[in-house]
Parts: sequence; structure tokens; C-alpha cells
Amino acid sequence: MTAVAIRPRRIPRAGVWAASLFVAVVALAALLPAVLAHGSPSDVDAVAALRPPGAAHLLGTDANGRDVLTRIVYGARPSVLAGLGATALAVAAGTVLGLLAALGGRVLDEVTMRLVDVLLALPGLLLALLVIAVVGPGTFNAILAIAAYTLPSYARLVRAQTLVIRRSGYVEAATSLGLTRGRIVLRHVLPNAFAPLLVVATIEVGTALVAAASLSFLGLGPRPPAPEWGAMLSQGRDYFSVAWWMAIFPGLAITLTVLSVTVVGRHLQRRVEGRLA
Amino acid sequence: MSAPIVEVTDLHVAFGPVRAVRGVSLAVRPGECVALVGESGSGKSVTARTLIGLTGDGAEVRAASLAIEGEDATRFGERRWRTIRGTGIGYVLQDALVSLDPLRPVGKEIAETLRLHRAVPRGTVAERVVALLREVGVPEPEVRAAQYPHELSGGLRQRALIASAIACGPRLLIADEPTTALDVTVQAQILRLLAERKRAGTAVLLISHDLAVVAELADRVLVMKEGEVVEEGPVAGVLRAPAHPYTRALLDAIPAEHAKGTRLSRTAAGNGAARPESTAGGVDGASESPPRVPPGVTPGRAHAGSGTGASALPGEVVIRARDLAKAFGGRPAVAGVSFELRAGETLGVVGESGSGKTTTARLVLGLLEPDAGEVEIDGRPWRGLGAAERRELRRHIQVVYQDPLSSFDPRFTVRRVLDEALAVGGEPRAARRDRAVELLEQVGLDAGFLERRPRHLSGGQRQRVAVARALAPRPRVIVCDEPVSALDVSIQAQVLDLLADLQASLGVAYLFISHHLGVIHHVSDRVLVMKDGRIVESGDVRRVFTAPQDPYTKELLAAVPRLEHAHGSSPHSADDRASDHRAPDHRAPARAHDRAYEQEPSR
Amino acid sequence: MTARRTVAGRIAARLGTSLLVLWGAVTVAFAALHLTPGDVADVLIGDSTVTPEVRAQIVREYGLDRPVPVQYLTYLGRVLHGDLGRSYQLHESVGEAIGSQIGPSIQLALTAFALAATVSVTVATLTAKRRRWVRGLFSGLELVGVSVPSFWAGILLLTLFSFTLGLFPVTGGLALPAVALAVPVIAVLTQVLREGLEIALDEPFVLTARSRGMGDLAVRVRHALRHALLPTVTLAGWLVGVLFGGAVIVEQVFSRPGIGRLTLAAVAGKDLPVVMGVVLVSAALYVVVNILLDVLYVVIDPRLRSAS
Amino acid sequence: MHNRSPLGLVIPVAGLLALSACGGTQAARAPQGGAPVKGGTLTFAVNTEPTCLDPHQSPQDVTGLFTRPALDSLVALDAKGTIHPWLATSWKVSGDQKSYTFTLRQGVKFSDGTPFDAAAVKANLDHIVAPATKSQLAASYIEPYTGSDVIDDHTVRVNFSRPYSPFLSALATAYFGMESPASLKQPQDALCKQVVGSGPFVIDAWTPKQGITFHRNRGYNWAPANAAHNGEAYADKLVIKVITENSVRLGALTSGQVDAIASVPPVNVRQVKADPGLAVDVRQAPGGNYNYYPNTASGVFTDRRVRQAFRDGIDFATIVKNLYFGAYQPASSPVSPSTTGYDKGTETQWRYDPAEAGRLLDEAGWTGRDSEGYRTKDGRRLTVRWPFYKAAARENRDTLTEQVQAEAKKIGVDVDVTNPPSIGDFVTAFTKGDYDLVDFSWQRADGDALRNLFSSASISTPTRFGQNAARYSDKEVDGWLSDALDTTDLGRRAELYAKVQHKVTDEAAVFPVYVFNYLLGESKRVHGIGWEPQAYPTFYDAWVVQG
Repeated sequence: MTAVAIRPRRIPRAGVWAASLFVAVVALAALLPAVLAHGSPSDVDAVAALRPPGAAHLLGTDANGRDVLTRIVYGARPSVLAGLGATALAVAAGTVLGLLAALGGRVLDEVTMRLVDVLLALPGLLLALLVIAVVGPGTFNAILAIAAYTLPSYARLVRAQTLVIRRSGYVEAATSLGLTRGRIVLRHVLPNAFAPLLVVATIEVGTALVAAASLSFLGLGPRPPAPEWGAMLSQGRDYFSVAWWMAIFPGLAITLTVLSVTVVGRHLQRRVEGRLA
Repeated sequence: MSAPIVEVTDLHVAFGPVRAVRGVSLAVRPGECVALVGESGSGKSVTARTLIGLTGDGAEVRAASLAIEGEDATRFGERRWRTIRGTGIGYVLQDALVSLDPLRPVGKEIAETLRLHRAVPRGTVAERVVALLREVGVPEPEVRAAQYPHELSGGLRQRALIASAIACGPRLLIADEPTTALDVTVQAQILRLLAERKRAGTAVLLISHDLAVVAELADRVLVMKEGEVVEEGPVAGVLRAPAHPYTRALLDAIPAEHAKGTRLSRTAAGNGAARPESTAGGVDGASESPPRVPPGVTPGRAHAGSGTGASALPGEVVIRARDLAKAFGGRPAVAGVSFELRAGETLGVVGESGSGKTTTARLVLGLLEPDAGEVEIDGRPWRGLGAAERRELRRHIQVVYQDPLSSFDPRFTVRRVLDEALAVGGEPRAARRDRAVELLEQVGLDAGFLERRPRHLSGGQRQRVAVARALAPRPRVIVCDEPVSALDVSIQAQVLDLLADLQASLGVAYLFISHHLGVIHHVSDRVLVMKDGRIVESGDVRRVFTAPQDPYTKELLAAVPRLEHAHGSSPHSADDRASDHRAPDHRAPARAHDRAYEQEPSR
Repeated sequence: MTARRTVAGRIAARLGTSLLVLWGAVTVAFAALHLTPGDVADVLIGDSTVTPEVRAQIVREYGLDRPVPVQYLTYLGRVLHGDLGRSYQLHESVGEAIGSQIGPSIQLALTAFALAATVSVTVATLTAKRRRWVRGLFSGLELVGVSVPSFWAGILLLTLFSFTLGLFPVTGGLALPAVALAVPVIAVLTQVLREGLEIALDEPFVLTARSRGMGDLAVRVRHALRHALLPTVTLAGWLVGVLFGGAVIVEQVFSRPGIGRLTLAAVAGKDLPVVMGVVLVSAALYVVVNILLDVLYVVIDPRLRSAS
Repeated sequence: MHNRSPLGLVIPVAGLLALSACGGTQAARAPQGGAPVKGGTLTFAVNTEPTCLDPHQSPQDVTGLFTRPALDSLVALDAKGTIHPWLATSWKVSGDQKSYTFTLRQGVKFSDGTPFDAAAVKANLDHIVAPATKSQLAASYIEPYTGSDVIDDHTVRVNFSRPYSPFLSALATAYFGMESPASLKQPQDALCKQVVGSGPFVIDAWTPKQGITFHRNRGYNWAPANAAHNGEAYADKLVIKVITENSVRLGALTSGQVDAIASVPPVNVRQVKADPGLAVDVRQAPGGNYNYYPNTASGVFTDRRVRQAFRDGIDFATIVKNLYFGAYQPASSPVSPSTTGYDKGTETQWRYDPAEAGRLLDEAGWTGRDSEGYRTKDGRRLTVRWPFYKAAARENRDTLTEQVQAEAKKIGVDVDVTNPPSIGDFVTAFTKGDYDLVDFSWQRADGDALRNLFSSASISTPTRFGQNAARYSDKEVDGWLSDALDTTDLGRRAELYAKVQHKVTDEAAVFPVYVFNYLLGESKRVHGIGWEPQAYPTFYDAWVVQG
């Protein structure tokens, strides 16, 4: 996650629509894969191995004769789940830390933020690798690892937002009115801090998804035969010269998903910021 | 009469569908100062920028003729324009803190002009920069040249900016609100500097919203409204006998010229003085109708004979401040401030930036703890109160800020804003809606505003909502912290009138803080003059404004530009250089900055 | 701000924070060691084989027979002396292992950074506040840039430019890995820079500069760019993360030697001393980069030098 | 190939996962492509690298590949199993076959200047068996070693506690490469980084993850008797690069960045062959094929019928043909055809027969079917638990696994593949026998490989590691294997090994999958790359035509 929030640009309406549609398709694939693909992602057919894209197999088959499209559809769930899971975990933990820092007094602020500094000092994927070295590879552990390294940004964002809001005119106005501290936090600080956080989190789901796919690609996420985009790509790489479709389509699935999520997220961001600013 | 340096006829500028300038014609001759006057969005800045070929992105410029030094500028290419800029025409913007590159020493900025036009040999650039700084009255020019804008005081910065504009000796100087961000004493110095240039033969095109500033300097004035020149003529004539109702309304709206109790805005139907204010950002085109008379208030009655002020009224004391002191990081912001505010009266607090006005307000509101001294509200001191008691006490003292928008939760509608304030005031839930409507009516808005969001309202409407919120808990006193400083003069007039009406009908007391002497003069019964955290003078507003005792008060009052000065000569003699040597002020340029954008036509 | 801060004060404060961060990183590494399931000595040995004597030596060196706080102090002391421990799988000290691999990684990271900086500054300077379709096109490209997973980009680059077109060497070359690593950095940096440029170009001082007769490009380069660079400094942490984290993947895809490959192998082989060492070294690098950028920040922005 | 031995046990786990070897030295090959050219640099790219360079310690075949150019052995072995003189000009075996006396070549010097003599031989052998060395392979090859006697400068006698016929072929491997006694005095870890020998090349530097570089050993004049030439090596410099990524390694060859590569991906063999400038040199590996081993001691595979049903009910041959495009042959015996003592009879001993498999499973009582179609007995599903350590899997074995899994489902067998997170976890399961099926290949030129695979003494226990993954225990087989150790008669040994192969095949104690071929891709600029009998390339006789 980037430390500097980028003021979102207006995205053409058609782009937002296309992106939303793609996000919807991916969501459908993750929830009800059977609707989009027939057959099972693990149906092996040695005879039909490495078929190029065609009528029978729209996106071709892999070295095991499995339909690439079917596997991509079924691969949506673990990929999306990893992205969502890691982001949700990071947002939850980051929010708690950020609020503690912003509202818990100087000492707590110092302690929490130095902790966050430490986490920030361990560069992205390397921190994830440390986590995996400790807890071992696997789907859940990958989520944990990604959450560990995206968490500090959220903590910082929540803290910064909260501090800005605490010093804002409307909180002072509410104080002048005589609202209680708890009320001010609940009615003004939290909702206003959370809205931009949620939007950023939406965009960052894409980043987390790529991170999860990266770990799978490196063989540290869910393992085959479970269809997972990063793992499929990793497998497809060995066959690239004879069966480009094995690596191209999973890569395209990741890229388009992240792109769509980012587009939709930035669109939301524009709208929320337009509303808040 | 010598030939005009710049002459434009029938200028039209449009940004897409927005027609910012419509048929403006003007000419500026050597040694002459022409002023363009108007409120934000009137097209005056756009006109000025067009004269140096910097109208802006996406602008569509059309003119019957545009001649600079007799040459047809409509045929100028970018290269020719670049030569004109700097050598032919110098351009001075408001607040030099943002108009000079904050990351470069001021000397480099001045040198840039010289280098770009190869005005002097390379080796002598530094020498020339120092000479220029000296010329515009900057002391120790060698030292100042190496300093950054933030290290200089506002006055010195503005001088440096002028130095960079005149470095190549342009025959025309365009000054776009050159003093708007400055304190009144510094403003006087800068105006004098411009007058010197004028005397030296430079033509000056002055852009301002402030008729009084114009009166100080200009020979001729063009009054602009919505892109058109509505009145034009010699300055004395226009200010003394305005022909156009808009000019008249502008003049009427100037608070300094009218004692407390007189109305500034023209509310009578058909008079239409106040320009309907367009919504900030022009999002939904909401317009503000002239305020309706609040229920229960008979216009006129409230203003009768109030010139002697509330000091004559035996009101009880609602705020008592004793020996207040507050320091930030060892620098005292407020030191030994004591005053009383009685029910139903207005106590004005005036002072330049950094004088401790806002700190005083925050101390009074109980938002800051004083280092020493005490504030009592209705006889109860803040000090020693528990959280619950403090909250209870807060209801008695409410606040209206300069920037109302930031004081509203961005997610809230007007209804929720008022509802929250009413809930705090103990209003039962069932009655809140009716009470909210009533409040809106009191501030001249109707129930239709309930479901709107503050950011979709105009500046004046927002300030009305802020006032309604302040009234909700039925406070005894409202602290007004620069409540009209961000508003155009006609809107300012409406809000000031509203506050006066409310005081008359509700008997609420105001602690009114402003840097604007005219506003303070207009609204106050009694006045405190603050400087460097201390009260230098206090007393009845008439007495202070007509017979000041303290030298600083005198200096302040002398520096105020006045319409009467419209005969041209610059009257002031205070030693402004001395006061320019003050430590750099760290005032946030926010207000000045906002204005710069307000002048951009909205698209 | 309440207290007056000098440049020296700022740097001192930054050094203090940096030490805290490093101390925290050591603590994280120590915690990782103890959180890993299994006996600590076995965790350190990982999947390799050692004689009982070596094992006894490990217990002694790490003070594993003593209470945890003592172990912690022992470990802290060792790290302070620059001793990052020993890899029993690589048959060398962690310091040596990292030392032999860090060169190519730094080379890759610096090249990618230089590439990203050049491209971003150029593109942002040329496209800020330009026609809508120009900005639209580049924003689109940047969106794609942040969305493409670097491993996929790497494979595509390799296939296209090395295998198919033969323009770049398949192995040992620096250009393609640097490009793959730089793509997301370029995408983000360009956006941030353009954003900064557009804000700066709206500032009154830009109008002033233009009114002096300055040309468009000169205004962008001489005035606006410095302002646009300021917000990028806060990206430093992210940047170090992307460059070093991304190196793990890029090195793998391009079969390049480096810290990333070392770390991956260590994670797969449960060689915890190496993983811990890499974590500490990268934290130190982060800290150094941050201090450098802090100094740079002060150089760019004079307001920080004397601001109260 | 990625192997790290987990336990300091007698027989290392490394052998399981790696191509480890027994065998000889460069097989002679007639020079082709005209007269050899001296000079130039030969660059070879491999897919993996050693964790330790010292072959006395390391069990990896890639250690052999990396050090063979720098280390000479006492004797050399050719592809036919014949022993040739090298640093030993002659040798004598005592009557009780318990001691070997070697006469050493004179005038040989290690590259650090230390002379090669009888004391050096003793120092090397003692170093191999020293506990501090923690030898993971070499020591196990001379397990009955009791010591060496220096008779004079150039005569040394090696003693064993019992007759040990595989000694000479073990001695010929790189694991018995002679290192300078001076360098052997260094700590073990230092030896892992740098070894000093007397070979035709001298190591310049080894940079992990990058590769190793050599320069020609000037004055080298003691090549093995079966080499194609004597004297100095042809190439000035030899570079072995590590390029783990298959596509990148292949690309490096096709783009001419390297002269030859190890492990051409099977899927690309046709492509390389079609390139006029390139060639694929295929060398069949001796020793254990890539086999699946059922746990015959506990679980579902204790029933011979279930084992046979699994072997015969899955069309391994078709899967292998499809997956590897003919680059590897389907296997029939546990050992490869190039192993001494291979039994051709196994090729007709069993065949794919799903109907018979079904019948056997019915007969074994697995007659029920659950909702997913798997067979059940007494309500229990027929599940085969298979710990598969993916990190060590090569040659797309994971893909193969998935196909086998799918095929097994067709005959109602649920193959439950689990992925142990680390090799340590895998070894724990392995030594405890906590599995129904495991897979590995294991190269060794000598038929004695069968002893490692099927002798009851070779069954792992938590404290002792052995390669008998089938946990197969049979008195008759133990007897045949023991008899083979005592005789140096090749014919007699072959007969005994054939009996073992027939019996374990009959009992379905092993499911042979494929015969591993070393697929060397090379540019036609390169000539004379030789082969170790255990199928890895050697470079002494190789030269590059420049330009």
C-alpha cells in the first residue's frame, strides 16, 4: 500500500462500468463457480493435455488436460478470499492500533507508532516471508503474512485521519456545543475516519490479491491441484514455449481483477472525497 | 494625453460555458492608475491575466482589439508574450508567501526576471538584485536576498515580489489584490510603494475588491459585476456619486462608513443591491435570496439609537475574563487580558495577525486552559469544573467561526447539524424539527434547507446555518471569530445585519473578533484593541475610533484606507519601515489563498 | 509545533527513532525465533544436520539454557556486535551469506530506482495538466502498471524481448529485471509526481513565474518539480519495500542471484538464522534510506531548516 | 536434488530425493566434429547447486558435477562397469577380499602444490569416515572401512571388516575425489566453500546462486586411462552457471549465452532438436527409477491385492508418455535398464489392466462405494495417504501426481496428497512409516542399489534412516542381496539381482513410474562432453569451436 494517497482522477464512465462488471463476474465466480464453468477444475484428461484455446476449451487445457477456463473460474475463490481476508485482517488490526495511538494518549501513541515503524521497516514481501518462515506456508498463513505487512499503513492512515478529525472545526464545534467525548468519537471521529479507510481498503484488496498470488507463485500459498491463479501461473511458466495460454490467462485474470478493483475503488474514493471535502 | 500602454476593447473571455468576461474595454496610460473593482467572480482577475496572455487553460479569448505598447497583441505568439511579460508588463499577485516560490531565496526569484530577459550582464545580476530590493525599501538587501519567503515578514515579502515584477523596468505594473493578505499597517506601506512607482511614471492596473484601497491609489475606476463593467469614471466621482445601483450597494455595504445600527444590506424588494451570491464552486446554482426579516423583529426598531452602545444598558456580566495568560512553546500569545461582556452588548476585539485575538476566544470558550487568570461564564469559572459541568456551561456560550464549512461534519445535513445542537440544548426529540425550522427562519433561511448539505450552500448561507446552530442551545453569548472575513462585502453586509437583528430580538451578547477595523467599528458597543497578546486600549467604540489614546491604535486607524482619500495623495506618515522589521509572521495564508481561487471563474 | 527544532535536532530525533526501529526489528527477529514451533536450537539448525558438539555450542552461544530475558539480551548483544548468527545449512555465517548476495540485489534495486525516477519525472513533467486524452492515456497505463503482477510482467518481458526478439540477454542482464521491478514504482511515482505537479502548477508562484516571462517547460522544471518531489519523500518506506520485496520475485523469475533468492531458499529450508538476518539487514537499509531522504527533504525544503 | 539431510544417520535421506551416485569417471567417447581445439571458455548452465561443495560431506549429485572437474579419483569406472586406473596405477585385492593395496601414480601434485602420495589417500579416506565430517553419503559407501596403512610413499592399503565388493566402483565416484591433505585440515564449513584437488581444472570461485568458475590446471598429465585424451584440458575456462528457471535456462541455450544446459525440460526437447544449431544428448540414469513405494508394513497397502490393483489399475505408461513427450520411458523394474543387473523380464511381468484391478479390489473386500464414488470397506474409504514434498519435486512430478490422483479415482481409490511444509516434516513422517505411499528416484550405477531399496536392514526407524520406503521385509530377498555383496563375479551378481527384481515386482512392492534420462542440451559448437556412469556430464575432454 502506498503511503501517499493519490487524488483519484476521473475515470471514464464506460471504464467504471466495465470494471464493475468484471468485479461482479469475479465475485460470482468466487461464490458460485459452477454457474460460470461446467466440469470440475480437477478433471484430469491426459489425452487432452496442452490443447490450445478452441471451441472445446475456450482458454485451452493445461498439462493435465484440465480446462484452463474452468480452473480460472474456480481459482477466483482462493485468490479473492486471500485478497479480501488479508485486507480485512489488516484493516481490523490497523484500525485498532490507529485508534489506540490517536485516542489513547501520548504514551500509547508512541508505543503503537514505534511498533508500526518497526513493521514498516521490514520491507513488504520480506516480512511476509518471515511470517511464513515462522508459521509455515499455506493458504491461511499467506493471508496472515500479507496482513502483517499491510497493517502498518492502515494503522497510520487511521491515526492520521483520526488526528485530523480530532483537530477539525466540526469536532471543535461539537465540543463547544457540549457533546461528550465518547459521543464526539462515535458520531464524528469514527465515521469520518472510517469512510476513507474503507475506500483505500477497497483499492488495496487488489494489492493484497497480487501479494497472495505472488506467494502462491513462489510456492508458499495454497498448493496444486487447488486452482489458484498464482500457482497456475507458476505451473504454466514451465510450459510457456509450447502452451502460452497456461500462463497468459491466469496472469490476465489477476491483472484484470486488480485493475477492475482499483478502478472501482478509485471511483468510490472520488465520490467519497467529493462528499467529504 | 500620452498613448495607452495597454488598450483593450470589447474583451470577452469564456471558460467553456462560463462567460467570465463580457465586453470589457479599458486603457491604461503611463503614470496613471486604473482600478478594476468587483466582488469574487466578477471577472476582474481574468481580465488582468488576459492582458499578459496568461488567461488560463481552456480559456477562449476574444477582443475587438488588444494593443500593448501600440502593437496588436492578438497576433502575439508565445515567444513574443514571454518578452512582454516581465519587460513590458510586471505582475504582482497577492500574498507573496505563495506568490514567491517558497523553496527558493527571494533574491533568486528577482534574479530570474533579470536572467530570463538578459536585462543586465551575468556578472552583475546579484548586484542588481540588491539594488532592486533597496529600491523597493527592503532594509539590509544583501541579507534579505539570500532569505526564503517564509523568513520575511509579509510586508518585506510583498516588497520583494514587487521588486521581481519591476526588475526589468516594465512600463505597466498589474497589481492583483496586492494588499489583501496584509495587515492594515503593512497594507498602507505597500500602497505607498505602489504610489511611488506611479509617480515615477509606471502605469498601474490595480485589481481589488476593496473600494477603500482603490480610493487611496487609483485615478480611474472600473466597477465590474459578473464579467461586465457596470460603471466607469474618475475615482472621486464614482465613489462620491455612484451612478449604478451596484456601485451604490457596494459603497453602502462597507461597514466602516456606517455606525452601529445602520443597515448595510438593502433588503427592500426591488432595491436588489446585493448581488445574488452564487454557490461556492457553482455546483448546484443555489442562490441566496436577500434575508427575510426574522420573525418578531421589526426592521429599524432594533437599530434605533443604539449608537451609544450597550454600555448604557444595565446588563449583567456574562463573561468575565481576569488576567488571562497563555503561552505556546514559551512564546506568550495572550498576556494579562481582562475584560467583561454584559448581556445584550457587543464587545469587539480588534488587532492584527498574531495579536492574540483567537487565543483569547478559545480561552473564553474553555477550549484552552489559561496558564494564568480565569474566565467566568455567567459567574461560573471554567477552572475546576468537572466534565459534565463544563458541558452544561458550554451551552451558554456558543461560537461562529470564520470558515463555517469546516465546522460542519461533512456527512451531516443541515437538519442533523441543528438536531445535534438542539439535542445538546435539551430540546425534546419531538420538538426538534419544528425548532430547527424556526431557527432557520430566524437566520433568514427556510425549511427547504433542512435536507441540504452545507457544502452545497453558498458562503453566506453556510454562515447563516452556523449562526442557527449557535443559537440552538439558547446561549447567553456567542463568540464570533472573524465571522465575515471570508465573505464578499455585500454578503458580509447581510450577515452583519443578521447578527444585529438577532441581538436586538434575542438579547444575545457577542464577543466579536475581527482584524477589520471597519467591521469592528460597525458592530461593537465597546472595543478592545490587542497587540502582541495585550490589550493596548479599550473603551466605548466611538471614543476609541474618534479619539484614540494609544499610539498603536492611532497607527492602526491612520493606516485604514478610506474612501475620502479618493483624491489620490497618500496621507500616511507612520514609520512603516520600522514596523516592517518585526519578526516574520507565521500567519497561515489560508484566507489569502482561498481568495486567489475564488477569483478563478468557476467551471 | 511547540518547540523550535534545528536541523541537527531533527536529525538527532530521526537517529533516535531509527535506533528504536532497529531495536524493534531485533526484537521481532527474536520473537520470530521463539514463536516458531519447536525447540529453539532445532529451529536455528533447521533442516540441516549438526553434531551434538555444534548443538551444544549453539545452546551456549544463544544462552538457550538460561531464562528468556537473558537469551534476549544475549541475542541483542550479538547483533550489536554485528554477529547475525550462523546458517547451519549454508555452512557459513549469516553475515557472509548476505554479504555475498546483497550486491546483485542492490545493483538491481538501484537500477530499477534510477529507471523509475527518470521515467516518472519525465512522464509526469510532460503530462501534468495536459490535454485530457494525454493524461487519460497515461493514467490508464499507470493503472495497468500498478495492477500487473511483477512475476507475470517479468515472464512476458522475458518471453518477448529475450526469447522472441533476442534484444536482451536471457540471463545476467540487468535491463529486463530492472524494468520488471520498476514498473509498479513508475506507475505509482508518476501518479504522485503528477499530482504534486498539478497542485504546484496551480499555485500563485507559478503564475508569478510565468508573468516574468518564463516558458512552460522551465516553469515545470525549475519551480513546480521541486514541490512535486516533496510528497514522494514520504513514499520512501513503500519504495524500499517494493524494491526489496519485489526483488524476491524478480530474482526468481529471471534466475538472478540476490537476497530474494537467498531468503526464499531459507524460508523453504526453514533456515531461520538467514531469514532473521535478512530481516535485520533490510530494516537497517530502510533506516539508512530514510535518514538519507530526511536529509534530502531538508535540502529541498528550506522551510524545514528554520521553521519553528 | 534439493536435498538437505535431516538426520546424521547412517544412510542419508539425501539419497532419496537426489540423484546420488555410485559409479566411475568419464566414459570414453570418440572425439567428433574434427580435431579438438584448445582454448576458450565453456559455459554450462545447471538448474540446481550444491549446499556444500565438499563431496566427502555432501550427498548431492550436483556436488559431483561441480567438483569432478577439480577432483581426481583413484580409479575410474566406465559405462560397462569396468574399472580403469587413474591416480592409482594398479591395485591388488587380498585373498579374504578384506583389503585392497593400491600403487599410486608418481609426480602428481594438488593445485596448492602439495604432492599426492599414500598419506594423502589415507587422509582422504579417514576424513570421509571421521564423525566430524558428517558425511551424508560417501561414508555409507565404505561402511565396513577400518583404516588405511601407508606402506611407502606410493603404496597404500585399505582395510575392511568384511568382504565388500562394491568398493572399487564407489571409489571411482566424485564422492571419493582426492582433496589436498592441506585443505582437509580446514574446518568443515570452509571445505563447503572451496575444495582443492589435482583435477584438470582448478576452482576460481564459487558464488552461491550464481555459479562456479574454473581455470585449466596447467601441467595436468594424469587423466584416467579411459579418457579420450591425456594432458591438459582443452578449455581455458569452465563456467557452470546456476539458472533455476527452466525457461530462462533454455532461453540461455537457444540465445547462445551458454554452450550447454542440464535438464532440458521434456516439453521442449522437440523444440531443441529442431534447432539446427542445437542438440539434445540423452543419457539414461542408472539406479532406482522414479518409483512409487507402497508401505507394505502398515495401512491399506499391506494387502498385496490392493498394491497390485493400484499398480495395474493406473495407466502409468500413458501418463508418462503424454506428460514427458517421450523424453522419459515408462519403467517396469525398480531399477533402470542401464543399471548393472537390470532384469528385462520385468517388462512383461505386469501390465495395465483396470478390469483385473477392480476384481482384485473386490476380492480384497473393498466393495462398497461412497457418495463420491470411492470404494469402501466396513464404511471406511479406500484412502491412500501420500506425503509429497513439493519443494524437492522435479520434472513436473507434481503434475504427474495430479494425474495419478485422477486416474486412481477412476478405480475408486482416494489418493490423499498432503504437502509437508518442510523436508524435516517429510522425514519425520518417512522414518516413522506414517504414510501409505511415497515417491522418489535414486541413482546409483551398481545393482547394489537394490539392497538399499529392498533389504530389511534398510527400513527406516525414527533413529535410523534407510531407503527401503516400501518397508519391505523378505528373508529370501535379504539373502540374495547379501550373497551379491560377497561376490565380484558380475554374472553371478546379475542373476541374484534379477531374482530380487522379479520377486518385488511379483509382490507389487514397488510401482515403477519412469526411467530418468539426463537431457543435456548443447550447442553444436561444443564437442566432447563426457558422461559419468551415473549420468552427469564431464568436461575434461570437451572443447568449444569459437566464433
